[in-house]
Amino acid sequence: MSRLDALKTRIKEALPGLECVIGWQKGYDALHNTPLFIRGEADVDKLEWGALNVHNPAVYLPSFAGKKVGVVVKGCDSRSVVELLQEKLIDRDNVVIFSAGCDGVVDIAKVRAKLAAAGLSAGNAEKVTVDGKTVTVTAAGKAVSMPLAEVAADKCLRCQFPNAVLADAFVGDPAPQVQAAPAADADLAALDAMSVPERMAFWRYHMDRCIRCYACRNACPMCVCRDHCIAQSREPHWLSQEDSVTEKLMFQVVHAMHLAGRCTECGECQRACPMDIPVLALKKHLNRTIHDLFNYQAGVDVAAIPPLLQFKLEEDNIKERSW
Amino acid sequence: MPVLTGKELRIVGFLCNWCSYGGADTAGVGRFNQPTDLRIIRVPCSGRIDPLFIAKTLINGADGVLVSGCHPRDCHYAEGNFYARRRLEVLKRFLPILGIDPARFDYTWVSASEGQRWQKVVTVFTEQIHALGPATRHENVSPELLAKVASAIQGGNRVAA
Amino acid sequence: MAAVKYIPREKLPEWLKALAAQSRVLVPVEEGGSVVFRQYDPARAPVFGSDATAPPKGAVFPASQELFSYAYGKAGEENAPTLKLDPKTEATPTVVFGSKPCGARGFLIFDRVYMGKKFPDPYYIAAREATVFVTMACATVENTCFCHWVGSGPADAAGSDVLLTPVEGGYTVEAVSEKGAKFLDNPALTDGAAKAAEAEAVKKASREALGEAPDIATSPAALLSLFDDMEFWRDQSDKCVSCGACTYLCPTCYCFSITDEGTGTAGRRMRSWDACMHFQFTLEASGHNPRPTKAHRLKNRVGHKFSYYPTLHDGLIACCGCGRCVKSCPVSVDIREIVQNAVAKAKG
Amino acid sequence: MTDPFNPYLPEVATILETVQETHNIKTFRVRFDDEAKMKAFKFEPGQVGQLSAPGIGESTFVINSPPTRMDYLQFSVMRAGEVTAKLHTLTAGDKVGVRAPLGNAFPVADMKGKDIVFVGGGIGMAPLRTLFLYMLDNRADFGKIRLLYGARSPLDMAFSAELPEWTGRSDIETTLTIDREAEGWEHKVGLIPNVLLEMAPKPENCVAITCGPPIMIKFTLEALKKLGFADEQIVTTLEKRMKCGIGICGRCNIGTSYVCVDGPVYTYAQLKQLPNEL
Repeated sequence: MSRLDALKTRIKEALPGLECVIGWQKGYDALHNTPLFIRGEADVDKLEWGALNVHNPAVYLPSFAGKKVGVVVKGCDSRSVVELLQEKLIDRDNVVIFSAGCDGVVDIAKVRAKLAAAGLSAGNAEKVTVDGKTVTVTAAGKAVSMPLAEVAADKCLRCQFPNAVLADAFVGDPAPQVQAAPAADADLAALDAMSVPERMAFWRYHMDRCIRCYACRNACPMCVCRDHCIAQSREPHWLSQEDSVTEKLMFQVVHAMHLAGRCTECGECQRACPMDIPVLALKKHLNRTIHDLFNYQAGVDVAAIPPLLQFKLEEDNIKERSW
Repeated sequence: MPVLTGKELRIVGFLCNWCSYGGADTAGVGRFNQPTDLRIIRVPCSGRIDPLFIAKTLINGADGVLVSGCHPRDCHYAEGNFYARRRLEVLKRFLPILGIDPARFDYTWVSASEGQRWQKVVTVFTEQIHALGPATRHENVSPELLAKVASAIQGGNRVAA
Repeated sequence: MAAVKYIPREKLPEWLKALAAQSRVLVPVEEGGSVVFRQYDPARAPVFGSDATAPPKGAVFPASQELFSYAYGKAGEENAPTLKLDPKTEATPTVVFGSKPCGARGFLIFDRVYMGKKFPDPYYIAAREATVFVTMACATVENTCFCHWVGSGPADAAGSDVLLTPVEGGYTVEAVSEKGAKFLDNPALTDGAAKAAEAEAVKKASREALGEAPDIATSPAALLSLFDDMEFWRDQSDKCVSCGACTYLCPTCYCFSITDEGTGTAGRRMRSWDACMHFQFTLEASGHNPRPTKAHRLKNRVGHKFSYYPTLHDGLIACCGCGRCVKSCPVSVDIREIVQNAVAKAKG
Repeated sequence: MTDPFNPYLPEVATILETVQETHNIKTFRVRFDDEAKMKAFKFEPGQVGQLSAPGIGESTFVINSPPTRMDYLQFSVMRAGEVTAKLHTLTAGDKVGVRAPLGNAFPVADMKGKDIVFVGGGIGMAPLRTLFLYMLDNRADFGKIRLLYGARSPLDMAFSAELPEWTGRSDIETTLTIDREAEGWEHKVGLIPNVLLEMAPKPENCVAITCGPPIMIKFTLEALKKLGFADEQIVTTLEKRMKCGIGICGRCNIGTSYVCVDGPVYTYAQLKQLPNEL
């Protein structure tokens, strides 16, 4: 039985006791899957499993507070569920986690670029097949094959958790770990290579086109303040309505700092950005810092206390300045 | 606020009420010579300082930010400064990725009796900021540098395209 | 209508430079993987092939603009305190060059509201009158395009002043409005009669590529009839994450907020884009919110475009079918599907 | 050339006087600094204005003085959010901005020759006050006028300085009520809808105008229906969050009706036609 069929079977069994089960289904075209809310048995057959399941369904869990829901997760998504549990933002008794091994998902922006290089538009995608390590997209009658490794999301290239960290129903064989030690993150390496003033210019360049839609925030499973975000509060007045790089970047700093020690690097902020702004780099940098300082990784241990919610009398890695 | 152009820079200090604000007061009462660039904001505890206070201050153009609280184990609220230490260290390491020189921000501990230590901290930090000069804001990046960085970005979603 | 003209592709910069000498010229350029409208710079090649990520909405309706500045004067011993308000409604002469027809047509939806009889909006009117749209007809269409659903099409000239159509080697150029006709007076433009038939064929082909549009004529009544069917709206909005991508990227979404930014003594009253998908949009000071959930808010967004607005404005649908809300939505909420679901459900 | 009319630009006005009505309601009497504009200013009872504290923002309030008394425009402000909190700090001599008149008005022409019943609860008395005083100033145009005004307690009753006059006049019938017994209270005790049923106004040739908190409106409507009032005979006003006040910014609509221009005054019959989104 395929992973997908096995998932469907387990979901059908559990559905009667659940408000809904959140997963993925086919979207408006062959290249896009979209979140699915299974509320009846007929919906179960719409479920998809594979490289186009790019969204992190954990984002919806806090909105179902008090109701028992199921969620289908990839390994990376499961870390968000764990982090939500760590912070007691959802109740373990009210979530049933379905999962299977994940072989990686695509980054649609990369597929778009590949098609563009072949003189085609992602907006004309007609058919997508993922066969082992190859993705083939047919657009405007022409088929273009691309290695999954070249169009996979960055996170997949360095994936440590192809299998869920926590699951109630894990079906099929576990997916193999990414071979070899994960290489250093290319985004961080590029930013590291810049001078400090160049980085200022970098953010000035990218943030300029931000439209302040807050897709980065709303797609983030850890941004649980939702309707009460300080970005839209007048008291305190953290951000003004001026259309300036200062205000736009300041929001990214708010988002990143509020995720310090909590971000599982699912990449939804950047994937959701309609303007292709590389906002994930800020969180990657913070995660590296958190790891260096506190040897901590978010969303892998339900019992762990996030590092900024605890302290040591003598910190191991903080060298205070002497005057 | 009027700034003595070319002489003073805009340095903002966040000082805890119980130790460092007292330390600054001690330095003042003792008539210790101090640079005058620092504008002090008194907060209840270093643990009350949201790192975003500092980030916002710097992003909006302050030339430097100094935070000072009670020495570890001496916090008036027992452990506020322990939490602060973690947050402030994370922030200090975060600033360079934004394009802000981490030397524009420092945090330290000064007790109410340490007037001389306060004098030293303020003097050293102010000199450090003067060595860096006035801060550039993201809005005011030079067109040349902007063009250089923009041309290095080949497009696509990636930082390192 | 003036005769068709023609400009070879390599002569475009010449024309653009001439236009840029007289006004602000905004063209679509690639920036970090997105295509956005920026001031024309000969060093940056415009991108005319695909539709821009963000429409040229900001050319007339900036993301944020000053309505007026305020300044308080302190009371002295002799004089009372003062308050001075200083409005700025002037607009910069602008040419939006290379938008797709849907991007220009969006302003027809704005016009009905901002140029109404009772309260004409001086800021909008100044900017609208100062802006000329040199539009590029679509030679190709995308999966998310649905301009033909809403009474438009890939070569719709409504809302544009000049229409370019890509043909072999260059573009045909047609004046659509009197304002636009004045812009064709440039030596780079030659007679295009020989290219006219080819241009018509391009327009016809892209229209045919869109196929048949479904019948959504009943959408105003259908959506209204489902107003209280919150289960329907829950199902439509389940996956929505309540961000503002759909509204901010929409050429027809015209809602805004007004906020004061500044200090206690001086500052500015700003008008800035707002999104009906945000919880704060209708939140009242008492804490009451008439649209408390994303289901209520999505209902208003779809209802406004496909029911309330057409009911108030002679059946004109407040959507130009550009498909940005579908394409840019982080979770692919598809307004076409919602409208069709509503029409089908109301039929029973 | 004169600039075109700018509907976003407030008139600068000076606060002449303030009245602390209750612990959270404060009344402001303002005049435009531009005397010519003040003299030319016209509005109808029920129309609203945007009162600005530039630097903080603006909010919508009914002009609760009547157009028959133009020494000043009066706004009564309940402290609830950021703008109202700022307004409450202002006092005589301070500057504000006013954008008015906005919105529709009470259908006064339709009310001429008819008996009138006002039912106001709490701050809901403000929109009624403008029409009530307008009618008193044109007393001969209307039939029997009755006012039922209720608040939680005597301390929550706004316009208390005017109540002796209202209760004392012989050409109107004023009933005051509070929710619970209070020391020294000489008027009715009971919830507004119950007192209204006791008063039992006759619906024949009568118009009922009601405004107050949502829960009071709900039960007052029920009471009026019980008394035999037709939907067309009941008039009320709505509140929504507003920004532009001129039907553009998009937040105050209920379906096709924009409360800032088509309202705030609606008959119950009109309200029933609107989608359910109060």
